[in-house]
Amino acid sequence: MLEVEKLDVSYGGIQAVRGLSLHVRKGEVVSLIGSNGAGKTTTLNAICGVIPSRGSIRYNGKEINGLPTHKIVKEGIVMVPEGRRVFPKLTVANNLLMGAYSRKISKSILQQETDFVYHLFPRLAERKNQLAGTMSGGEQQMLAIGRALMADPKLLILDEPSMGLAPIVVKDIFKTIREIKERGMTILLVEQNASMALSVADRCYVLENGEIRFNDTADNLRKQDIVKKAYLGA
Amino acid sequence: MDAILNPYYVDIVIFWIIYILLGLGLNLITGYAGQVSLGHAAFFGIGAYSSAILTVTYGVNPWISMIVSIGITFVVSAVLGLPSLRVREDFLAITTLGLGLIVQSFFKNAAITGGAFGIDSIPAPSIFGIELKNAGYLILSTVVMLLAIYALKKMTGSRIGRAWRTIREDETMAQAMGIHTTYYKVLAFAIGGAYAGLAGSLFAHKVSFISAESFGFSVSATVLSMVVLGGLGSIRGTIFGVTLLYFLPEIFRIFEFDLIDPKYLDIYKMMLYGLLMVLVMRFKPKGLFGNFGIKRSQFRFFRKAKAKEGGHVA
Amino acid sequence: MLAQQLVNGVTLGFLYVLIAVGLTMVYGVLKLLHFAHGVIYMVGAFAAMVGILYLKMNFFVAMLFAMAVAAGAGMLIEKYAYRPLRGVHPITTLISGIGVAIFLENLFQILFSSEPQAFPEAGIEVSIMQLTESISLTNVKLYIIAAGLLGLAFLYFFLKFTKMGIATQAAAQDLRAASLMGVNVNRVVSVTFMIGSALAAAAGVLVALNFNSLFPTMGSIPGLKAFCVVVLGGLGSIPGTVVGGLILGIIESLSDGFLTGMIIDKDAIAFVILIAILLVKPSGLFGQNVEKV
Amino acid sequence: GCAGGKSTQTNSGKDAKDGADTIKIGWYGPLTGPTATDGTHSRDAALLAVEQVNAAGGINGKKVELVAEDDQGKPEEALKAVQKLINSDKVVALVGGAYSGPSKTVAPKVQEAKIPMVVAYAVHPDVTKGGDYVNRVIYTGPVQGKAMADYAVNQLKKKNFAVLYVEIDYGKSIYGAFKAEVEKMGAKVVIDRPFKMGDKDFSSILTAVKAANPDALYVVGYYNEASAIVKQAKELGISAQLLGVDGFDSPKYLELGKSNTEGSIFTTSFYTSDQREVVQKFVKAWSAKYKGEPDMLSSQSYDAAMVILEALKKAGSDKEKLAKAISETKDFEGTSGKITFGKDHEVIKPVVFMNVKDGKFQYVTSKVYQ
Amino acid sequence: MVTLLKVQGITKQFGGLLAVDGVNLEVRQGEILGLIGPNGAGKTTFFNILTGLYVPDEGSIEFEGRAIHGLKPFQIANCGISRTFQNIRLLKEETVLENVKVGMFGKTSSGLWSSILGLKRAKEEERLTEEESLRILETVGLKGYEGSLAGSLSYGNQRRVEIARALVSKPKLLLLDEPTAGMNAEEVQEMSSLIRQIRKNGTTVILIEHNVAMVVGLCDRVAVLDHGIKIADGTPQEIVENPDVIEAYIGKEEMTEVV
Ligand SMILES: Nc1ncnc2c1ncn2[C@@H]1O[C@H](COP(=O)(O)OP(=O)(O)OP(=O)(O)O)[C@@H](O)[C@H]1O
Ligand SMILES: Nc1ncnc2c1ncn2[C@@H]1O[C@H](COP(=O)(O)OP(=O)(O)OP(=O)(O)O)[C@@H](O)[C@H]1O
Ligand SMILES: [Mg+2]
Ligand SMILES: [Mg+2]
Repeated sequence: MLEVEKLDVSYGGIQAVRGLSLHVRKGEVVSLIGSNGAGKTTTLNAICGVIPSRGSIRYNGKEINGLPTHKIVKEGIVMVPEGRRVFPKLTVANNLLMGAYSRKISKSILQQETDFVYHLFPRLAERKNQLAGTMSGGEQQMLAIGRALMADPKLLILDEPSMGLAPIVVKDIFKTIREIKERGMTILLVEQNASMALSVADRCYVLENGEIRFNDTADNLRKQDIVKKAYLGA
Repeated sequence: MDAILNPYYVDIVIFWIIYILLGLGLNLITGYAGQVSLGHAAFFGIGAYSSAILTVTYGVNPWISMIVSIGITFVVSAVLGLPSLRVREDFLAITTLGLGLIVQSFFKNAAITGGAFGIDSIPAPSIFGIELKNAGYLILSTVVMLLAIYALKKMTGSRIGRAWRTIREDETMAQAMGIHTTYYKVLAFAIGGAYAGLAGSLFAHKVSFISAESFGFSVSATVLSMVVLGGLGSIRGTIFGVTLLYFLPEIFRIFEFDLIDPKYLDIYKMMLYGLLMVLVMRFKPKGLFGNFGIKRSQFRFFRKAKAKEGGHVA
Repeated sequence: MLAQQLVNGVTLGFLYVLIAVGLTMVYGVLKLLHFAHGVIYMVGAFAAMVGILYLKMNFFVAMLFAMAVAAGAGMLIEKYAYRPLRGVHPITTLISGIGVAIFLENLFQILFSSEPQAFPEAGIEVSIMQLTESISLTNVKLYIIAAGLLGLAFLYFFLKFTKMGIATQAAAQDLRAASLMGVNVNRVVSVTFMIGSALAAAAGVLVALNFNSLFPTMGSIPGLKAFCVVVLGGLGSIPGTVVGGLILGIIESLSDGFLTGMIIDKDAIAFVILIAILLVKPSGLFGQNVEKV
Repeated sequence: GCAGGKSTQTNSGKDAKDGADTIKIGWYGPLTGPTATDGTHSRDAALLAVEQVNAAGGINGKKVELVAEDDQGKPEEALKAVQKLINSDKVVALVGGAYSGPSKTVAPKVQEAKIPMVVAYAVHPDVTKGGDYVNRVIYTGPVQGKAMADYAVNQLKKKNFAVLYVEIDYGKSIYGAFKAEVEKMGAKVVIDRPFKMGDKDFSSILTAVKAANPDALYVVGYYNEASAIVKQAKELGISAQLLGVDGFDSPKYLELGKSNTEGSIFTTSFYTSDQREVVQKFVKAWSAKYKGEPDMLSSQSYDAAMVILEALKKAGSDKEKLAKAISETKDFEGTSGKITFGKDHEVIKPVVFMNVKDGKFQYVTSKVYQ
Repeated sequence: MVTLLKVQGITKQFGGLLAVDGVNLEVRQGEILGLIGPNGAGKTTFFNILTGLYVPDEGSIEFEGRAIHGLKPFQIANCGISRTFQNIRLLKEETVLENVKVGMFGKTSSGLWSSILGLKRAKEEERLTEEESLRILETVGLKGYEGSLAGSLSYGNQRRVEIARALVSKPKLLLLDEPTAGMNAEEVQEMSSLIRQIRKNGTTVILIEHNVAMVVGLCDRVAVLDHGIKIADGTPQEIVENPDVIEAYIGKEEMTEVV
């Protein structure tokens, strides 16, 4: 579904990602892990066209590198960005509405989908009319995920969805991820909480210094020593 | 000496220095401390009027009046700055603009400032009984300018400069770091104002006649443009920006252009001026010598990142 | 006399409201320090004049024409003078806007001379309406009030109920996140500018008609007053714009009418009020201040 | 300083002598900024005067050249402009085409450099106070104020005046003299309000005026605001007689004020329908060169230049002699009346009263005031 | 042990929402206190109140026996309380070193004149600031990054800069708001040892964290907030076994993983 080949990204002369290739098949959950500064966020941003990059990014066979972000979103790739980035001065409800911006759907379907998000995150339902900027960090994270779901993504990209969330919510969120996965959604996941990531992922790429160090199925990786030590805290 | 120097060129240089002083003061307030001010002309005027009133009305020696008027603008800027600094930062452009209009309106109406008639016959300072004119005044202004540049460099390089830059980027964080933000903001206003006051004082003694018209919004806007064009937070930038925008019209006066209809010459000049502002901002948004951080603004999109060498080891 | 003064104040207030409506879009919502608003207002007035004089339009067609021309001008200004400055300090936008204003004011001086001109005859006669024996109003002033209300209603509807309107606010708050939601940010900003500029043009035409004069620098003071109104009301707040405009208009009228020997004149009073109100309510009358640490 | 003054003098003195085959006259005034229109007219008029003299053979065989400098309406720019004219262009005399602020600033410098100057239309009393090198072809504000007071009280028999005056020295000085004179004659000012140049909305001021119920409304200001005031006064139903000053004297007043201007009376020094030959020639030449009709400022500036050119013919380009010749101008037929300079270097010439009738300016009467 | 910080009845309301509701808390000299609770429980708000960014509606705060509620944030900072922010707040366009130097502001005192005149004291202070900042950067593992622009660092490293900036002034009390957000397991361990190190150097720490395992391993005591109310306070072990806490915060299944 998504094929990235020889991706290079540099920030003013400094290369953050070098010759990175990865692919995601339809219906898969693929996880990217790596230490701080490895280039995970950079890779995701490049895929979404938020930052310019060299190399090829194909989505369903179509080259999307170079397209503006909003067109990429229309193709069905939706990202929950690092640091949440909810619209601070819009209400929770309007933030969710923005999620559905590029879809042409009827009011009733919109309502249904909104209710689904409220069902996933009851806290959001309680705070429908609160301005997003005044919500706690975790609440904002829920909102960011909910907002992305509203876009009905074909490929959902999550950048550290568990960051700053209470354990009980992390659990919920991964449950949700599993749920969406079961419904057939394709997911590309960046996550520091490697054990959680490996528990939902089918396959996993390990990034170091902007390059893919190795990749394998989640089950195999769980057994690898390096991964255990560095990412699973064992 | 005066005989050698064409007073016309001397005057050009003196007014250029006056603009540099204005620019430096504004750069301190806006470039270093991040407080956008569209009312700089007010402080310029306060300096000029203090000097004028002291010498003309009270017969104070011009040297003393110059020094006193720096003190007066320092205090008045602090006092006037205070209410504008209390308002939300993104409104500062508007409130300082208002402040400028209010002060100008005061100049125009108050009795002490001569109202609509202004103040004339302002004497120039003298040394050993000789009035400082052309060359003498030029030397005085130059010395003043160099001192001002030196002091600004020192101030901004110190921990106070660091406090200003922190406030500029993130006030809440600055407070949490132990920086008394109001104090330092007011300090920036006061010092920047004092620079403008000094410029005003030099202006008054040079021109010998002042009226409210000289201290209007267009002066504030021009100085701000100069500073921003040169690059906020950079002394070199200020000097360059002032020079560029100041000499542009002067060039039209010094050289004659046959190509364009002289009737519209001055209008073309202004058009070029406007266009230049747009173009510089467009191609060098941080100004020609810019050093001003990308602000935590709503509009952060493609950030062009520059990193110094030696970073990224990871 | 007081009653007549209040009527004067209200009409003046609505004149400010009308000018400020367009700025509420660009400055209030997009948070863009758009100093060329006054110039667009001027462009609108001149476009209508050209429409009536040279293209033989009637008044209402000319009005639409002016709005279209201004919308185009606004769009171009945004595209070439502001868009490249996104992500840089807002002050650069301010300077760029000042540059545009200087450029256009002077261009228009070459095209139309710097002299004030009379607004061409367009079949709209000023007629005086005697409300009571001592209170009167002209029909053009009524149009201004009506146009102000209409503009506000339109704005309210746009921001509250259209997807585009909400997207505009979202884009103002976080461009990147908005584009990640599939918002074509450039288009949204463009459209906002076009609407804001068209509203400015409508104001310019009506004001030029009301005062029977238009000239290239006619926009500078109204532009500043519009900023005053928008900030006074609280950025982007529609009731704020109305109340802000009315406060300004009424206080100016009353001070003109009853105070003499003032040390500060009318235009400055607007700012005294502004600063005084901001000291008490730092985010403006109807502004909300949300910052979560 | 003494050093400065002396050397400049010798310097320019020498230059003037070997100044080849042209004589340079300087002009400064606003060519950009809010008062650019006036400045441009003033410069055009001075240029016209110079061209006419050149066409008639120049001055003693030499051609005259006008060097014009923009002062943007600002004192400091005027200072630079004049320094340039004096020191770089080495002009022998100056036409002051600026408003009061800039004129006041440069007058002492001009005096110091000993360059004769004739001020065209700046009315601030101080401008000519500096010494004997500066003369002025327009009467100062108080003359106009006095004239209108006399006419309004004695001819029009008005008793209660409302006065709106523009808040600059022009407005204040005319109004000051008017008020003093009116009160001397037993009439009174029932309400006065200042306004700003550029103001558009006068409805509140006028509402207050209406409440004071005056029998005449004296507007001391320029045509822009004046036309707005008459219009809005009519809209509020004020029927008092409208009186004005030479700032009204522009076709724009009629254009912008439309039929509301009908019947207003104002003082000025120049009117195009004046049948004197100078005036008719000037009007013709002006419309041929610049289209339209010349206004008061153009006439003043034309006269200022002409006074200098006339004196040049008599005294040559030696500055001291020239200054003397200018000051001794007597009964010179200017477009704005017969010009004579008094001891104080101020002009003595008749004040003209005009009114608006059938949408046109019409001559009413004229009288010399001192 | 000596009480360093004593909080009594602190309440803060936003509109109709009680974000912090009558919280009492004592922090002893030299301890690491964990502050946990569900999202939106009021933890960050509590920090904001401690540091003076928000003024509490009710209640009192004593630091070293001195009442500090109502003081301005900079005054509180200068009492020796420093913090990091949950949403990273750095000078993104300045170098890492410059950012850390900002933290030294309260520790230095040279004024305007000594800077302009270049007095020795000002120079000395500047040198000290630089040395100290470099030392701290090394401690937090950012050696070699001092010349990079803070904004160009990855998320995790930016957090380290935040901590360095808070530490450089050698505060008596350090407030860390989710310092390990966005870090992997290995980095979390490093952070734990860094915090232990900080404590050893005499700084008391309050730590907001969602990583329960880390809290359990690191903290001497843990307080739990829920809906603005302190629902529990005790040793880590007591806390993770407290059914209310499990219900509100940890979740039943996770318990098994943590313990
Ligand atoms: N805007 C930027 N300018 C310059 N360099 C950047 C920028 N953003 C990221 N980098 C650099 O690119 C590299 C990769 O950063 P990236 O944010 O992709 O890391 P990451 O894997 O997401 O790390 P983390 O887990 O901490 O979020 C880092 O070395 C970082 O310093
Ligand atoms: N400035 C504010 N205006 C309105 N509500 C606010 C404000 N600040 C915080 N809140 C609300 O107060 C509650 C507590 O927020 P706080 O940030 O303290 O939570 P937290 O415990 O830090 O949560 P998290 O672990 O998710 O960061 C939240 O519901 C939040 O929405
Ligand atoms: Mg990342
Ligand atoms: Mg928090």
